[in-house]
Formats: sequence, C-alpha cells, structure tokens
Amino acid sequence: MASRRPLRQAEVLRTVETKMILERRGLLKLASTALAAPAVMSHAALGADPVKVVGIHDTSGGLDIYGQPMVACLDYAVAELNEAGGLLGRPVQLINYDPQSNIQLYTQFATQAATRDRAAVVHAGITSASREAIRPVLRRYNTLYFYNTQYEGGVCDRNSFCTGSTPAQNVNKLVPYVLSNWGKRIYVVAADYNYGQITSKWIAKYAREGGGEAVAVDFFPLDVTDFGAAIKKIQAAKPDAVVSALVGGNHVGFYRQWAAAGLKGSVPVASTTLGGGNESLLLTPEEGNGIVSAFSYFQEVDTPANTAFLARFRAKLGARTPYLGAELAMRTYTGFQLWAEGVRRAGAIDRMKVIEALESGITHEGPAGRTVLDPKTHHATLDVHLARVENRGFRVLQTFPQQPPSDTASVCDLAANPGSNQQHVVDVRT
Amino acid sequence: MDLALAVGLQVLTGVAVLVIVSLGLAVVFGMMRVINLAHGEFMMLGAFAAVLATGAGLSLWVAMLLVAPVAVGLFGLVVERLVIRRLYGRMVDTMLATWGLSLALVGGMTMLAGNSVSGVSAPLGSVAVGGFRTSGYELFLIGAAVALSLGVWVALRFTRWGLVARGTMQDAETASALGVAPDRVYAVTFAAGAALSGLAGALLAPLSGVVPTMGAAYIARAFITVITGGAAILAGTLSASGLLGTVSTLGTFLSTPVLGEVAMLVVAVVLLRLLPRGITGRVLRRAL
Amino acid sequence: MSAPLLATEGLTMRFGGVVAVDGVSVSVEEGELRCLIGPNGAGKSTFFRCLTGQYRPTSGRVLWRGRDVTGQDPFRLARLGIGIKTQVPALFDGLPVVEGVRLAARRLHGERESRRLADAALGRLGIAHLADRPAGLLAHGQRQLAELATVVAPRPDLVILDEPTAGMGTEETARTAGLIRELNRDHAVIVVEHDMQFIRAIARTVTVFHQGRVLMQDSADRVLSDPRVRDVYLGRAAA
Amino acid sequence: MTDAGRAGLHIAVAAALAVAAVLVLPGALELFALINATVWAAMALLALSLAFAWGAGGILCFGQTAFFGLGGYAYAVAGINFGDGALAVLPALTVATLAAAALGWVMFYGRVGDVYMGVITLTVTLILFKFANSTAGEQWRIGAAALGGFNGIPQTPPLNWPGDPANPLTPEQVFVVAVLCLFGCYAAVKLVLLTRFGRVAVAIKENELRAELLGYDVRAHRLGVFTIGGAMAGLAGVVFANCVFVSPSMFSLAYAGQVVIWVLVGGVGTYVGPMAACVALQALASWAGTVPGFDPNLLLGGVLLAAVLAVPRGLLPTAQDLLGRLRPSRRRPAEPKIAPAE
Repeated sequence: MASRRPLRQAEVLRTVETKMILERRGLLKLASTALAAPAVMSHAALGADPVKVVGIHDTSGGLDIYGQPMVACLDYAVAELNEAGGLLGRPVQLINYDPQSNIQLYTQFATQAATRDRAAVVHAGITSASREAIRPVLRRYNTLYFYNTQYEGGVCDRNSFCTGSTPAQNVNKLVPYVLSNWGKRIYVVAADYNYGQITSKWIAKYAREGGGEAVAVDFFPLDVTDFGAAIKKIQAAKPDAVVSALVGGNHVGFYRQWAAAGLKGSVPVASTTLGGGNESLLLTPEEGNGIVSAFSYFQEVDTPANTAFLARFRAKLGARTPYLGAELAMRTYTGFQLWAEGVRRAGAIDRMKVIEALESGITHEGPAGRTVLDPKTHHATLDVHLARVENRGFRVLQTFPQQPPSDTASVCDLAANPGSNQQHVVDVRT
Repeated sequence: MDLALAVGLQVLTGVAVLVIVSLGLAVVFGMMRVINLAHGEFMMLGAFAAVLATGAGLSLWVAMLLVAPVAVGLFGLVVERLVIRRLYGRMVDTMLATWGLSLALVGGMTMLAGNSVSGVSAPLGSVAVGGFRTSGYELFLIGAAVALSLGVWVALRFTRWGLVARGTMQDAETASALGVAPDRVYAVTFAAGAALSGLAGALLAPLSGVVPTMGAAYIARAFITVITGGAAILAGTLSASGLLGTVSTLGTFLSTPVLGEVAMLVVAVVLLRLLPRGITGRVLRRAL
Repeated sequence: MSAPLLATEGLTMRFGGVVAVDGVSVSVEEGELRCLIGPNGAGKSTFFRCLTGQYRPTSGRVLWRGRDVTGQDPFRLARLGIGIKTQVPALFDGLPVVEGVRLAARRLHGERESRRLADAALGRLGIAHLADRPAGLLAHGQRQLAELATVVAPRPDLVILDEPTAGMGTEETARTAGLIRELNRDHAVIVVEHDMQFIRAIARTVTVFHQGRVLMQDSADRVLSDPRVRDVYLGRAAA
Repeated sequence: MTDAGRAGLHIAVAAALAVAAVLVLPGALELFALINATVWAAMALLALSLAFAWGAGGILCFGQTAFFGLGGYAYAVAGINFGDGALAVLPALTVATLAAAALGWVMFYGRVGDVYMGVITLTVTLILFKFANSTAGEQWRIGAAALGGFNGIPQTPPLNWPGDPANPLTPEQVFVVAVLCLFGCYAAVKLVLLTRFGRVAVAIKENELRAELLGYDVRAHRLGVFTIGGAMAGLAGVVFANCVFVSPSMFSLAYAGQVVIWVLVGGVGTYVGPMAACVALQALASWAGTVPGFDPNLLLGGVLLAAVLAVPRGLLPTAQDLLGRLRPSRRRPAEPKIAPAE
C-alpha cells in the first residue's frame, strides 16, 4: 500500500513557525494563519520551550468509561514529571483531545497533533479501530506513537509502541482458568470490530488447546444495548461458560441483562475487557460478582509500589480521583514513563533518537510492577493478574509475573525488518 | 420445543418493544400528520426523569410509570405551543424543526448530564420458561405493550378526545365541524404523544442504559414502524410492529443482531414500495 | 368512415363499493366542440380524470383515433395531442408565465419556435402584458387565461377543459365563452361544465351525465329543454 | 439580463473564486488548516448535491449521505484493488450513480409521496450504516480490500496522477482537486438549469401535474435529477476519502442530518446558500467544540430550529429579498426560485 509522500522540508518549517501564534480555535485559524504567517519569528532561541505531548482519548461517548481514567492518569504523569523538573530541563506541555468515540475525529486530531502541535509523542487510542485510524497518520507525519491499551496483538510498526497486554498474556491465562474451573464448552460474545474479531479467535484457539471448544461466537456492534435475543440464543447452546470480549458502556448492558435473566448462577462469565473502565462500579454486586478478568494491572493489586502510587494519586486529585479499574489507565501512566525514560536516555526528543533509546532495553518499575520494552516487537513484557469481581471491585486470584508478548513476537521482528508498518493477524487456526 | 418457546417469547418481546417505542410517535402522526423527529429525545428525557426521580428516593415504579410520562407530557405541551403550533400543515418544516429540537436536546442534556451511560438495573428478577430463564422484566414489557395498546384503544374509542381524533384521522374538516377548538385538541394530542414517548423511554431504560444520545437508537425504528403502519394509529402500529419485530428478532436469531435489523429495514422499504401509504393505507383502512 | 378523435367504450370506474362512472360510451369527432354537463356527483369529474389518465378506469376502454389508450399515464396522453386544463388552474407558480408557456411548446418544438408559439398564445389570449409576471402572483381570472395559453401553445388536436368558468364573474364568463369558440376553430374541444348560461353560449352537442351514466346526448337546445334534464339538473339548480 | 447571461456571470465569479483559492490557500494555510479546508470543500460539494436534488427537483432526500458513503467506499475498495487511486474514481462515481438511479427508480416509479421519500432515503442510509458497521469479519472483503466494519478502511489510498500510482498527490494537490470538483459541479448544475431538461425539472417542482399534462415524463425527469445529485454526492465521497478515510460514519444519521440542515439554512432553491451554510456551520460547530463544556449539537439544533421558525426559506433568499427591498428601483417581485440571483 502506497502511503502519502512525507512532508517537504519547507512545509515542515512553515508549519512549525506558524503554529506558534495560532489559537486552538478551528474557526479563527484560517484567517489568522494567512495574515500572520509572514510576521512570525523563529523561536529556536527560547530554551525553555515546552515539550509537547498529545493525548487523544475518548472522554465522551460510549468509550468514555475507559477514556476518563486514562486521561486522569496521563494528566497526573505529566504533572508529576513537571514537578520533578520536567524533561531535559524543559517543561512538558500536555494537550488532550476528546474524539468523542468518533473514529474520524481520531484521524483529524492525530493530523492536528502531528502537523500543528508538532507533538514529540502522541499517547492515543482506546479501541483497536482508533489505533488503526491514527497509526498510519502518525507514521506518515513522522510522529512517535504510544498505544497504552490491552489489545489483540500483532502490530509491527517501528514508529509505534504498544505497552498493553495481548492475548498471549491475558487470554492465555483467562481461558485455561475457565476450562479448568467451569467447563469445556465456551460461548464467545465479542464486540464487532477488529479487537473482538481477532480476540475471539484467540479465545477459540486457547480453548481448543486446553481441550475445550468455543461452541459459538456472536459479534455485537458497539451501539447494541439490548441483548435479549442473544441471551436466549446462548441458553439454547447450553454452554458451560461465557467469555466476553465486549467493549464500551453500551455493552455493559449484557452483564446486567445476563444477571436479570437469572443466568449468572448457572453459566459463569469471564471477560477479556471487563474492568478496563469502570464497569465493575456500574454493576451492582448481584450483577457483577463472580465475573473473572485477566489484565496486566488491577487497582486492587496489593504491592507497596501500587499502594504508594494510589496514595499520591489520591492526594493530588482529591475528590476527582477516578477508579482506575484494570490496565488501561495504569498502562497510560506506564507508557508515559517509558517514553520519558527513552527521552532521558536519548538526551533528545527527536523521534529516531528516542526510538533507538527505547529499543535499547528500557525497564520501568512502577505501580504495575516491572515493565520491559521488547526491542523486536515494541511490545512489553509485564505481570499479568487473574481477578474476580467482588462488590464493585476486583479481588486478585493469581499473578503471572513477567509474561512476554510471544504472540506478536511470532510474527514480528522490527530489528530484522524495521520498515514494517502492518498489523499482522496471527494465524490462530493452528 | 423449549427453543421454540424461547424464540416465541423473544419475538413477543421484540414486538412489544417496537409497540412501546412507536405509540407516542403514531398518536402524533395519526392525528396531527406531524412527524416528531424529537421523539427519541422525548424518550431520553423520560428515561432521565425516571433515573432522577429514583435517585430522589421515589420507587422505581412510580418514577417510571408516573413521573416520566407526566414530566415529558408537560414538556410536550410547551414544545407544541412554542414550535409545532407555528408549523401546522407544513409537514416537512415540522420534521425539520423537530429534528433541530432533537439535536438541541441531545446537546443540552449532554452538557447537563455528561455523555456517560448510566444504567438502571431491571427489577422483577428472572422467570423460568421451560428449560430457559428469562428476565421477568421482559415479560413485564410485553404486558406493558398490551396495556398501552388497550389504553390507547379505550381513549380513541370511548372518550370525546378519541372521537375528535378519529374524525381528524378520516377528515380534518369533519373534526372542526364537531365544534371543538382544534388548537386544544392538537395541544392535548401532542402532549399525550409526548407522555407516551416519555413513558417508553423510562420503560426501556433498564434494557438500553440511559445516555443523552440514546434516542438515536430508537427514532429510526419508531419512524419506520409508524410510516410502515400507515395512518391508523393502533392498527398501523400493531401490524407494523408485529411484522417488523418478528422479522428483526428472527433475523437476530438466525444470523446477527445487525443483519436482523438490516432485514427489518429492508422489509420496511420493500413494503413501502408495494404499499406507498403504509399497511393501513391499503387494508384495514377503517381501523383505529 | 374514420375513427372518432376520442371515444370511450363502456368506461367504468369504481371506488370500493361506489360506482362513480358506469359504462359510459361517448365519442367526439375531429374539430368538434362538446359539452359534458351534469349536477355535482354525476360522475363527470371522474370521467374527466379517466380521460386524462389521472385515474385508471376499472373497466372499459378509451380510444384515441381508434387506438386503445386506456389507463396510460397523463404525459403519454398529452403527447398524443391532448391539451388539458384542470378545474383549479395548474400553473408553475414560481416561474414567469411566459416560461411555462414556452415549456409547453418546447416539448414538440425547438427553442426558437417555442418562443414564437408562446408569444402567439399569450397574444391570442390577450395576456401578453403578463408574460414576465410570476404565475403565482396572478389574479384568479388571469390564472385561467394563463393556463389556457399554456394548454393551447403546443397546438394540440384536442383541448379538454374542466369547468373553465369556475369562480368567474358574468363578464369573464362571456369572454371565456368567446375564447372557447375561437379555440374551436383550430382544435377539437371538450368542456366539462355545469354553468347553464355558459353551455347555452357555446355548445352545439351536449352530453348529460346523471348518476355515473349518460342520461342523454343531443343538441344544446334540445337538451336544455328536455324535462328529464330539468328534473335531475335544472330543477335542482333552480331550487 | 437573460438567464443564460446571469448563469454565465455566476460561473465566471465562481471560477475567479476557485482560481483565487487554488493559488492563494495552499501557500497561505498551514497543512492542518488546508486539510480541513479540503474536508469542507468535500462537504460543500455534498451540500451542493442535495441543493440540486431538493432545489431543482423538489426531491426531499434525507439520505444523501448514502451516495456520499457509497462513493467513498467504492473509491477505497477499487483503489486498494487496482493499487491506483486515479483508476478508482470512475468505479466510485459509477457505483454512486447506479445506486441513486436504482433507489430513484424504486421511489419515483413507485409513486412514493414526499414524506415517505424522506423516510425511504433515510432508511436506506441506515441500512448501509448498519451493514458497513457489521463487516469487521474477515469474510467481508472485496478482492484485496477488507471492509473493516466499524474501523472503516484507514488504508484508503490517496489519489495519484493517472498512470503513476507511485506518486500520490500531496495534500495541497488534493485541495486543488477538491476545489476544482466543487467548481466543476457548481458550473454543471448552473448549466443544467439552462437546458430543457433542467427547466422542465424546475417546472415539475413547481407543479408536477401541470408538467405531466404538458406531456413531460415527471418520473424520468425526477430520476434524472436525483441521479445527478447522487453522482455528485459520490464525488464528494471520493474527495472526503482522500482527506480523511472511509468508515461507516459517512452513512451516519449525524451526517445525513447535517446535509439537510445546510441546505435548509442556506436556502432551498439556491446553490451558493447551502455551500456557504455548510462551511459556516462546520466552522461554527468546530469552534463550539473547542468551548469547554459546550456541546456543538445544541448549537446545530438551535440553528436548525431557528431557521425553520424564523427564516423558513433559508438565509440567502431572505437576504436577497431584504436587499431587493432596499433597492426599489430594480423592481423584480418574488424571483423565480431557482435559476437567478445568486
């Protein structure tokens, strides 16, 4: 696939210069750019120029349950860094955009981040759909990209770092738990886009490998709220357990209606996604208790580092402190730390220098335990936990330390093939 | 056998939801020839009214069955006075104005309440039907659809308002010849339609979650049901809901929820091609 | 003998249980001026709509020069050479009068010729001074004339007029009667009417409708003096 | 001035504006603003397509975005399969045109009434939206192009010089293409109105029965107008796909609604009005989006409501009336709606 030609040098310079005097108002910029462009002066002399970091996360729309705590953590990470003196002696300026759960706004904001804000790094994306919308844009405009969410794996792009867990790390723990505790016949319900489509294949693969079977897979678009028919259909298949890869606030209705139909007692539910946002808070204990998830972090993980972090976090945010749930918010915090470490090691914010530093084996010890960036895949080796919903929170059942991203590693080697920019769909039929 | 029973029950639920969702729109369309594109947002207001009332300590049933319809009915009265009344006889303009109202309501509510989904848990527990378990609330919705239809039938058949309403449906001039101030009839009708919409929103809140944008999920379905049904308020809504609800539920069972809905929309378009005036435009013309 | 210009054979139109037109057979020759009369509800408007393709008759046939044209769309009938004037004048309200008349002529003729025909038609009906006025702003009588100009501009073989004097004063009616006689020099004309003065002023042959059937058909004088016609029609009109 | 003269003047003015935009803006705007301007040009083209169908043909289409989306999707699918964006334009236009013709045939030859036409077009758009949204599975691919469901097709290829797929157009060049498309379509719809076909279409809008009784085939003319509108919407979809990428939201209710709002606010029966309203309202909405805590929907809804209640004929015709009243010397009461005066 031919990608767009990179920017000409002159364009880049012009963009850099004009953007400084612009307001962040879409309406005014057409006029103001045209008028003001010739009068702009070079700003290179200003040493304390802030380093610009852009965050693009949905804080409204169906995905806000994930986006809001992610933005809170990103805000916190930046504030913490600035209080400690910033990066390379410069303050970090964070610009947050809310794409309102609308994919096309992601493209727009990513373009804006790259061409107008000239961000040093963009931390962005919740759904895999949003990642696939912005990844090509940021690659085209040579802007470093961090994706800090658990996802279906396979992204192999030297410009992107994926710091969340992938199926070999989480599904690989969740499904064996289901098989050995609940039974061999699994019914899969998944969100109808690339995350759900690919994750459901992983669920089926691990079920097969564990001697079980995925008796059926149903997909639901993100705007579905009424699961009545689906619930009848599941009952007709008489599974031992349901594994859900449902996504977003609308899909929380599934757990609610599953409980309302009185099925929670007879057919237990596990989920690759529940907990990523505040779902466990939305569900009453009758609806939520007993659902099992696997993630690389839960707020309830009981380690000194996590306890200390949560205390600082609460002290800073006070009454606005969100519930962090599992993985996504903390990975956003961790992702930012990894990038900052890369910058420090590179001694510069230039994209290639930072990428090379990040590929030199960066480790972050933090609230989520140890995270090691894998140079070959740009994915992370991390601790994974199995946990069960209990009274609007999670109770950690089991911890699997230092799980490597072996799924992506089986298809991706950026050291050997640095030009790769695809997402490989791991062939899970085998 | 159990499966057939479960599917049958689900079809009934699907039909019931369509009836509940469409009745408010149908009353307003049938009597006033007004297509209220803010119908979905009236539902949204009803759902929010119910959530707020429950939060204020009222019982869920009072909140759903009383607070929601009354609040939205009053709101409908205001809308009729400020907007609809100025546009009588301009069907297209009314559609556009209510479309504007719908956007404004979504925007306004988003600013007030935020764009997050808040849920309501379904009351009534679960019921075993053969080897299947189903939510008691779904059965309640079927009952509610029947009760609402009966209510509308009684109101149309036995009240003075209903007499005028039926007159209007057959011939607007006859109605004014009955010596009723059309302004008041229209105001009452629109408010009644709005109240039905509010009630529908509250009733469906446990299934749909409550969010300012929830109306969009329903307006198209309601709109299509009413147009497919044609001019007769009750017969049209029931026949179209029956047909479309069955198609969409069976489609969902046989394939996916999306294709179920696509099948329903396709049937509606084909039907409108064959019967350009809706089901009750051709058959059942004298029905209510 | 050649086939009549327009003829119906057993034309019947039912609405549900109501028979609005019941087996009507009428024929009109080239160059004829024919009046169809009858009290309200006699079925003449329904008959008119069957002739002009707005209704598809339940049974029976409509023949144009011997060719079966039953149930054809109005535009196809119009293309045969039938000009139709509706009871409520149908004009392009937002367009200048002359544009409507030109478009009428333009279907068969080139742009230049249709301009000439339009000017001629407007002049013939004495409304050349209204040419640039938007049709929507005309007074009622002017609208009737503008529509007549639109109808005759393409020079149809047959002109069918539905109650052309509806809403006119005595003087306008008289002028319209003159106009119709003048039209009849070049075109066959069918007039659907119930104004007796008007009929008296223009008609040669009159067909009387009653309860969906043809009650009688004869010269104007005889029809107007016939006691049956007086009973069903004039009697009531006089009362 | 004759109609033809007036149309010529308008086209000349538009041409001057287009040339000015093409010469000045790519140099004057930063890249981001330029891409945005391209999006607005695509949207203005979409507004123009509905302004034509609604204004010239009296066809109330609530689902103009159906052809917009189909054009975009067809472009993306063909472009990926051919590996050449330039070759994909023709298939895209063909798909949009055929879809409009088929839908128009169903509606006009089924003698569907106005309101029902609105419902059917809206429903068709919703069907496409639902369908496009459900194509995430790997079985949904056309040749090399996966439809991608909710994701859309982020790999939508950019346009390139014909025969030179290795050399895609720069954003500046895409902007130029967008402006040229917009100008070309504007000139085309102005000229169409001078032909017999266009004049008859306008006449049909004014009085369907009269046109029919004059021997004009109303259905064929409406079908023609609707199909031309659909083709233009398809072209708008191609331009849009070049500056964003195709995804199901092209079919969404929100877009469908906005197009209707632009045309209504700008003035049904004019062309410049809807295009100007499109740009102004988009600018207003994106500005409103930056006001913290303010929801742009409120603004859009308020504008629509106010437009219907206060200026039902739209801003441009109302403004023209006011101007006309200020200049009593040029008496020309109640202009015919479509051809003149923009």
